[in-house]
Amino acid sequence: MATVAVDQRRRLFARPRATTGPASWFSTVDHKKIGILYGVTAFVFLLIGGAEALAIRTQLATPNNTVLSANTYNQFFTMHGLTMIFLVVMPLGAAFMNYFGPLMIGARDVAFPRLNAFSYWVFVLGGIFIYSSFFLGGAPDGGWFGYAPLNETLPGPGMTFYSLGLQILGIASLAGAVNLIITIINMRAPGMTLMRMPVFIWMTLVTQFLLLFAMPIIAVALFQLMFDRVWQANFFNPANGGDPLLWQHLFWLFGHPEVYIMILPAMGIVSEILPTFARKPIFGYAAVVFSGIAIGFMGWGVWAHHMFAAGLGPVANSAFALSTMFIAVPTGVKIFNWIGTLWGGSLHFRTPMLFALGFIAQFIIGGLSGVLHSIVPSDYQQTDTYFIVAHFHYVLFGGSIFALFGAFYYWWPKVFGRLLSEGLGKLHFWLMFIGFNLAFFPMHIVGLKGMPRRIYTYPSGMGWDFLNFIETIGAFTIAVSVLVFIVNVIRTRKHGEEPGDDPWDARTLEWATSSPPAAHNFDEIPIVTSRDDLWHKKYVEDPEGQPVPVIAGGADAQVEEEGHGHIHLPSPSYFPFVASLGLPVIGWGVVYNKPGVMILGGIVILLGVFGWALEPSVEEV
Amino acid sequence: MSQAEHLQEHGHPTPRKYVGVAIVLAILTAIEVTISYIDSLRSILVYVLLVLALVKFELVAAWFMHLRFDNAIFKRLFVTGIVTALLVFGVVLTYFFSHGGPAPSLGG
Amino acid sequence: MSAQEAQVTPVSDHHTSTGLDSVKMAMWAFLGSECLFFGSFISTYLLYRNSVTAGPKPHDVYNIPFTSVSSFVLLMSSLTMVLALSAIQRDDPRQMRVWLLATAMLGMVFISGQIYEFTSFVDEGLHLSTSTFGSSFFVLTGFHGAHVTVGILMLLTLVGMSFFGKLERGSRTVEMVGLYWHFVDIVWIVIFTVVYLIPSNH
Amino acid sequence: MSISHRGKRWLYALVGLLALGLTACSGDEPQNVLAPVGKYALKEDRLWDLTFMFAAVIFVIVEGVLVFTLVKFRHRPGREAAQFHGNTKLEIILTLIPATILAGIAIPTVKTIFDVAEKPANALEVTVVGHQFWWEFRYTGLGPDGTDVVTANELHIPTGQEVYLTLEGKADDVNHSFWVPRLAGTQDVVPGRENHLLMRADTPDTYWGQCKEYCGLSHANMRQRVIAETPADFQTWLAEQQKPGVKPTGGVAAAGQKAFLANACVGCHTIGGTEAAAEVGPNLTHLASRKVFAGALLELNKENLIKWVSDAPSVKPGSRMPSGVKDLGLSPQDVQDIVTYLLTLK
Ligand code: HEA
Ligand code: HEA
Ligand code: HEC
Ligand code: CUA
Ligand SMILES: [Cu+2]
Repeated sequence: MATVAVDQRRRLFARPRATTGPASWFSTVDHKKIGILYGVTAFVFLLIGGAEALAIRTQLATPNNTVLSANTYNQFFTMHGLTMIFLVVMPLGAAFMNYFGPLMIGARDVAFPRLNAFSYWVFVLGGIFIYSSFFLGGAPDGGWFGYAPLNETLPGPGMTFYSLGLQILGIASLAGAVNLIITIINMRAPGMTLMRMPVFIWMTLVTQFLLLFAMPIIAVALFQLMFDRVWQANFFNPANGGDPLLWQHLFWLFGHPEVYIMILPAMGIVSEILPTFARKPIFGYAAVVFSGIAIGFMGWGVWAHHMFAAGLGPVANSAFALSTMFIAVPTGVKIFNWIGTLWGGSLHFRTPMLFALGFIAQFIIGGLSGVLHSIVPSDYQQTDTYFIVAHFHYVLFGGSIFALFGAFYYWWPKVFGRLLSEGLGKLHFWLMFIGFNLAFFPMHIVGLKGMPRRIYTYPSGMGWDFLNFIETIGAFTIAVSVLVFIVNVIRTRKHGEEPGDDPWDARTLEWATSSPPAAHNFDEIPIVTSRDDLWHKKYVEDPEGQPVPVIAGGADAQVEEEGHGHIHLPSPSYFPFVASLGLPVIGWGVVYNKPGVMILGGIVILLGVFGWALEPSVEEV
Repeated sequence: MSQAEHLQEHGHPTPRKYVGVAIVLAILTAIEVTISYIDSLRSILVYVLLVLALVKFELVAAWFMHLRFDNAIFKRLFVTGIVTALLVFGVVLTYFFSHGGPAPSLGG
Repeated sequence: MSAQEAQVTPVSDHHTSTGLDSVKMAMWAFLGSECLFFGSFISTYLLYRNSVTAGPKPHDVYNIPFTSVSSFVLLMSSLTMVLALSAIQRDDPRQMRVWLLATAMLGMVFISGQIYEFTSFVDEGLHLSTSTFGSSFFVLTGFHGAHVTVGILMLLTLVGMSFFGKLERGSRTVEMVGLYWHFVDIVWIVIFTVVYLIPSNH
Repeated sequence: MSISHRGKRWLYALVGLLALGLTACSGDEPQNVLAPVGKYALKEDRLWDLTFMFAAVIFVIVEGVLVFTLVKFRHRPGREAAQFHGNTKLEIILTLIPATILAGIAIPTVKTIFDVAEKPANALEVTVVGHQFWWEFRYTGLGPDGTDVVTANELHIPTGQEVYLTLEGKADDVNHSFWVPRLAGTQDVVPGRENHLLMRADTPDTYWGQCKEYCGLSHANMRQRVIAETPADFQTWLAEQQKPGVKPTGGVAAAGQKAFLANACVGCHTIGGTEAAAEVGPNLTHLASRKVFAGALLELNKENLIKWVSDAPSVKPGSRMPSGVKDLGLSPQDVQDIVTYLLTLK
C-alpha cells in the first residue's frame, strides 16, 4: 500500500517507533499489549473495589457499628458497585476479548488498532476521573443506578462526577464495541465461517452489540442528569414537571442489557474451558450460540423488572414478569449444554476447570433467585433487600468473576509463557469458593428477614446480627484468596513452569501460535477447515470416532519461516492517548462549570484526532 | 477497491439522479409545511406527516447513503438500531401516555 | 472517530472476511448506535412537550416558516455532499472541494439559523431551566447542532487535506464523512416533523 | 475437599433455607418476610412458597446432575472422552421442560399481581407521604370538620379491615419505599406521583417496617411502625387524635410552649390549638401518644427528646431538622422546657 512519506519535522509528535520499554505502553496499538493493559488496570480496580467492599462488610459486621460514617458508607457502596461493574467486570471482559479475539479468529490484530488503544486510554482516564472525586469534594453517593431526583439533590460534586465519569467510560465501551464487532465480522481467517467461530467469540459479538445499542441510552440519561445538575435543566426535577420515572426507564433500558454484557463473555469463557478439560467438543454448539443470541435479544424486553415496585401498574408488571421469566429458557439451554459437554467426558480438574465449574454451580443459584424476583408479588417483598444483593453477587461474582479467574488460569500460559501454579491455584479456588458462599449465601436469608440494602447501620434484635457477621468472615476469606492469587502471579514470574505452546491440549486457534505470541500473532494466517480447528489438526478420528493423534510432525508441518517477507503491522501512535486526555479535562471543566477548562479539553481532543487522522496507520520503518 | 467496483456493477447513480432525488425531497418538505397549516387535516395530520418524514428518510438513506446499492450488511446494522429504538421507546412512551403522561406536579 | 481510521488496516479490504470495507461497516454500526442516542432524546421530548409548567408552550415560540427554510438548507446540503462524492469518484478533486465547501457553507447557514432561533426563544422567555419542554427542546436540538458542527469541521478538514494533497483514498474518506452528514440530515428530517410540525396539545 | 462433599454443602445450605421458611418466628425478627400476617402478605407468601419450591427442586436436580456428572466422568487412566456433538431431541426436551414450568408459574403470578392491586370496597384510606427521613400519615377527612388527622411514623390501623394506602411523593423530596414486610410487600413513593398499597392485619400487634428505597444519608434511619388495634381501640385512638393539643396549665410546660412558639420550631411544625401550623416537619399535636419518633429511630422519652431537640443531625445524619442548640440558638433551659412541654402532648 502506498504511503506518502511525511516530513518528520512537521509533526507535533515524532512517530513513536519503540515497541518495548515503558514509553511504548503509551503508544502501543498491539491488541495483545492493550489486552494486558486492560487486564492489569481492571485487576487494580478489583483490589480497590474489593477494599471498599471489605470496609462495607466491616461496618456491617455488627449492629450499630461506627467504623464508617453514613456519608462514607454511601460513597463506598456506590463506588464499590460502579467500580466492580464499570471498572472491573467490563474491562476484564474487554481484556480477554482484546487479547484473544483476534487470536481465536486467526487475525493479526483488531480492525482498528488505534481506536483500540483509544478505548483503553479513555477507560483508564474515566476510572481515574471518577476516583478523583474522592479528593475533590466527595465521591458519588447516590447508588450505582443513581435514582432521580436524589441524584440531583445530593449535595457535593459526587453525582456530577458520576454523570461525567460514566459518560467517559461509555465512550470507551462504544468505541470498543464498534471495533470488536467489525473485527469479528470482517477479520476472520480464511475458512473461519461464523458457525466455526469459538463460542467465546460469538458471545463477544453479542456482548458488543448489546453495548453498541445500550451505551447511547445511558449516555442520554447521563447528559440529562448533567444538564439538570450543572445548568438547572428539569429533566428529572419533579417540582417543575420532570418525571423521576424517566430516569428509571432510561437507566434500566441500559442497565438490564448491561448485566448480560457482564455475563455473556463469562459464558463464552466457560464454553471454551469445559470442552478443553472434558476433552470433547461442546455439546450442541448451535444451541449454545443461538441461546446466547436469544439472551441478547430478550435482554431488551425486561428492563422494567427493576421497577416492579415503582408503580407501573398490574398490566405492565405482568408483561415484564413474563418476559423476565422466559429468559430462564435460553439460559437453561446453556446450563444443560454445559452439563452435556461434561457428560461422557474425561474430566481433568485443573484450576481453570474448577473455576468454570464453580461458575455453573453458583450461576444456577443466582439465576434461580433471579427468576424468583421475576414473580412480581414476591419481588414486592424482595426488592431492595439483601435478597437482591445475594442474587446479583451470585451472578456477578459467583458467575462473571469466577469465570474471569478461570480465564486467568486458562490463558496465563499463552500470554506469559508460564503456567500459574496448580497448588496455589487450587488453594485460591477453594478459599474463594468457600469465602464466596459464606459471604453471600446468608444474604438470601438476611434479606428474607427484612434487611434492606444500602443501609449503613442496623439495630440489633432484628435477627440479622449473626448472619451479617458470617458474611463479613466470608468477605475476608475472599480477600485472602485474592492474595493467594497475587502470590501465585508473583511466584510464577520467576518460577512458573514453561509448558510450551499448547499446555492444555486445547482446541482453538490461539493455541496454534507461540506462547507468548509474536507481535504479528501468526507467522502464517491459518486456513480454517472446521470448528475446533486446532483439535482437528492434532487428531484424526479412528473408526469408532475416538481421537487419534496425527503422526508426529504433522501439526508442526505448518510453515515456520517468515514466508512472505514483510508483514505490515500497524505502527505505534501517541495520538489515541492524546485524544483521550481531553475527556477528563472536559469532565473537570463541567464539574466546576469552567468553560475555559472545557474548551481546553476540547482542544486537546481535536489535536489528538487531527494528528490521528493525518498520520498513516502503517508506516514503513 | 471493492467499493467502487460494487457501485459500478449496479450502475453509478449520476449527479442528475441525485438532483432528481433532491427535488423530490424539496417538494415533500413543501407539502409537509403546507399541510401543517391546513386545519381541516388536523385529525390525520400526525399520520400524514409521519409518512412523509419516513419517505424522506428512506430517500436519503437509499440514494444519498447508497443503501440501495450497497451490501445488505450495512443496512442491517443501521436498521437494527432503528428498530431497537422504535420498539423500546415505543413501549416506554406507551407506558407513560397510558398513565397520564409525565408526573402531574403535586406541588411543593 | 471511526471516520478518521481511514487508513489501511493490517489486512486490507479485499482480504476482509466479507469483502466489505471495515471502515464503512464501522460507520454504519456507529450510526446504528446513534439511532438509540437520538431516539432517547426525541422520546424525552415527546414525553415532555405537553407538560409545560411555566413559560411558553412549543407553538408559542416555534417559527415554522423560518425553521422550514433552515430545514430546506440542511436537506440541500445532503445533495451537495453527494455531489462531492460523485466528483471524487470521477477523480475530480477540484470539483469535490467546491461541493464540500458548499456543503460546509450550507451547514453553517443551518447552524446560524439555530443560533438565531435559540436566542429568539430565550428572548421569549424559554430557557433550559424554564420547563421540561425547554430542557428537552434545547438539549435535543443542541445535540443535533453539535453533530452538525462536528460534521462541518470534518468537511473543512477534508477540503484542507485535499488542497494540500494529503487526502489519500479520498473517495472513501469523503464517503464516510458523507454517511455521517446524511445521517445528521436524516435525524433532522425526523426532528423537523416530530418537534416542529406535529402540533402539541395546548 | 472432594466433589461429593461439595454437593453436600449445597444441600445443607438448602435445607437450612427451607427450615427457615417453615419456622416462621416473629418475636425477635420483626421484619421477617416469611412470617406474614393478613391476606395481602399471605397471598404474596403463598406464591413465594410455590415458586420457591419449584426453584428448590430445579436446584437440587440440576446441581445433583452436575455433581453426579463430575464424579462419574472424572478422568481415570485409560478412559477416553466420548466424542459426540449434541443430541437435538434431548436439547428440545430440555428446552420445553423449563418453558412449561415457567408457563405454569406465570398463571398464579399474574393472578396475584392483579389481586393485590385491586381496591376493595370499604377500605380505610390513608395517605402516606415520604419525607427525608420520616413518614407522614394523613387520615383524610377524619379530623374535626372534615380536616385530616395527621400523624407521623406510627400508622394506626384497625384489624380486620383492608387499608388502602395512597403513597404520595412530594415534588421537592426524593424516592422512598413504604414497606412493612409482615403485612405487605413494598411500593415506592415517587416524587410527583401517587402509588397505592394495600394491607390488612388480622391480629393486633405492632408491625415493623423500614424505608426501602435509598433516599440519602439517613435512609438507614427511616423506619416506621404499623400499630394494628381492634376497631374499638382504633376508634379510641382516633378520637384522641381529633382533639387539639393539650394546653399547658402553667409551670415548665407553659414556659416550654412559649419557647416553642417563640423559636424556629413554630416555622416547621404543627401543634393543634396553637399558632404552630407549619408542615415542614412532623405534626406534633399528639407527639407524646407515640412510642417512637424521628422516623421510628428513637424511643420517645425525655432523654432522647432532649438529645433530639438539642442536636437532631448528630442523632440522625442529614436530618432536615436543624440543631436546636447550634443552629436555632436554644439554651439548654429552653430545650428542657420544650421537651417537658412536648411530653405533655398526649
Ligand atoms: C451478571 C449479571 C446478571 C444476570 C446474568 C442476571 C440474570 C437474571 N436476573 Fe438479575 N440482576 C443483576 C444482575 C444479573 N441478573 C443485578 C446487578 C441486579 C440488581 C441491580 C440493582 O438493583 O442494583 C439484578 C436484579 C434483578 C431483578 C430486580 C430485582 C429487584 O430489584 O427487585 C430481577 C427481577 O426480575 C432479576 C431477574 C433476573 C433473571 C430472571 C435473570 C435470568 O437471566 C437468570 C436465568 C438463569 C437461570 C434461571 C438459571 C439456569 C437455568 C436453569 C437451570 C433452567 C431451569 C430453570 C427454570 C425453569 C426456572 N435480576
Ligand atoms: C462484579 C461485581 C461485584 C463484585 C465482584 C462484588 C464483590 C463484593 N461485594 Fe458487592 N456489589 C456490587 C457488585 C459487586 N460486588 C454491586 C453492583 C453492588 C450494588 C451497589 C449499589 O447498591 O449501588 C454491590 C453492593 C454490595 C453490598 C451491599 C451494600 C449495601 O447495599 O449497603 C455488599 C455488602 O456486603 C457487597 C459486598 C461485596 C463483597 C464482600 C465483595 C467481595 O467479593 C470482594 C472481595 C474482595 C476483593 C476481591 C479484594 C481483595 C482485597 C485485597 C486483597 C486487599 C487489597 C488491598 C488494598 C487495595 C489496599 N457488595
Ligand atoms: C427547618 C425545619 C425545622 C425546625 C426549625 C424544627 N424542626 Fe423539628 N423536625 C423537622 C423535621 C424535618 C423533622 C423530621 C426529621 C426526621 O425524622 O428525620 C422534625 C422532627 C421533630 C420531632 C420528632 C417528631 C416525630 O414524631 O418524629 C420533634 C419532637 C421536633 N422536630 C421538635 C422540634 C422542636 C422542639 C423544634 C424547635 C427547637 C424544631 N423541631 C424545629 C423540621 C424542623
Ligand atoms: Cu426513605 Cu430510604
Ligand atoms: Cu435486570
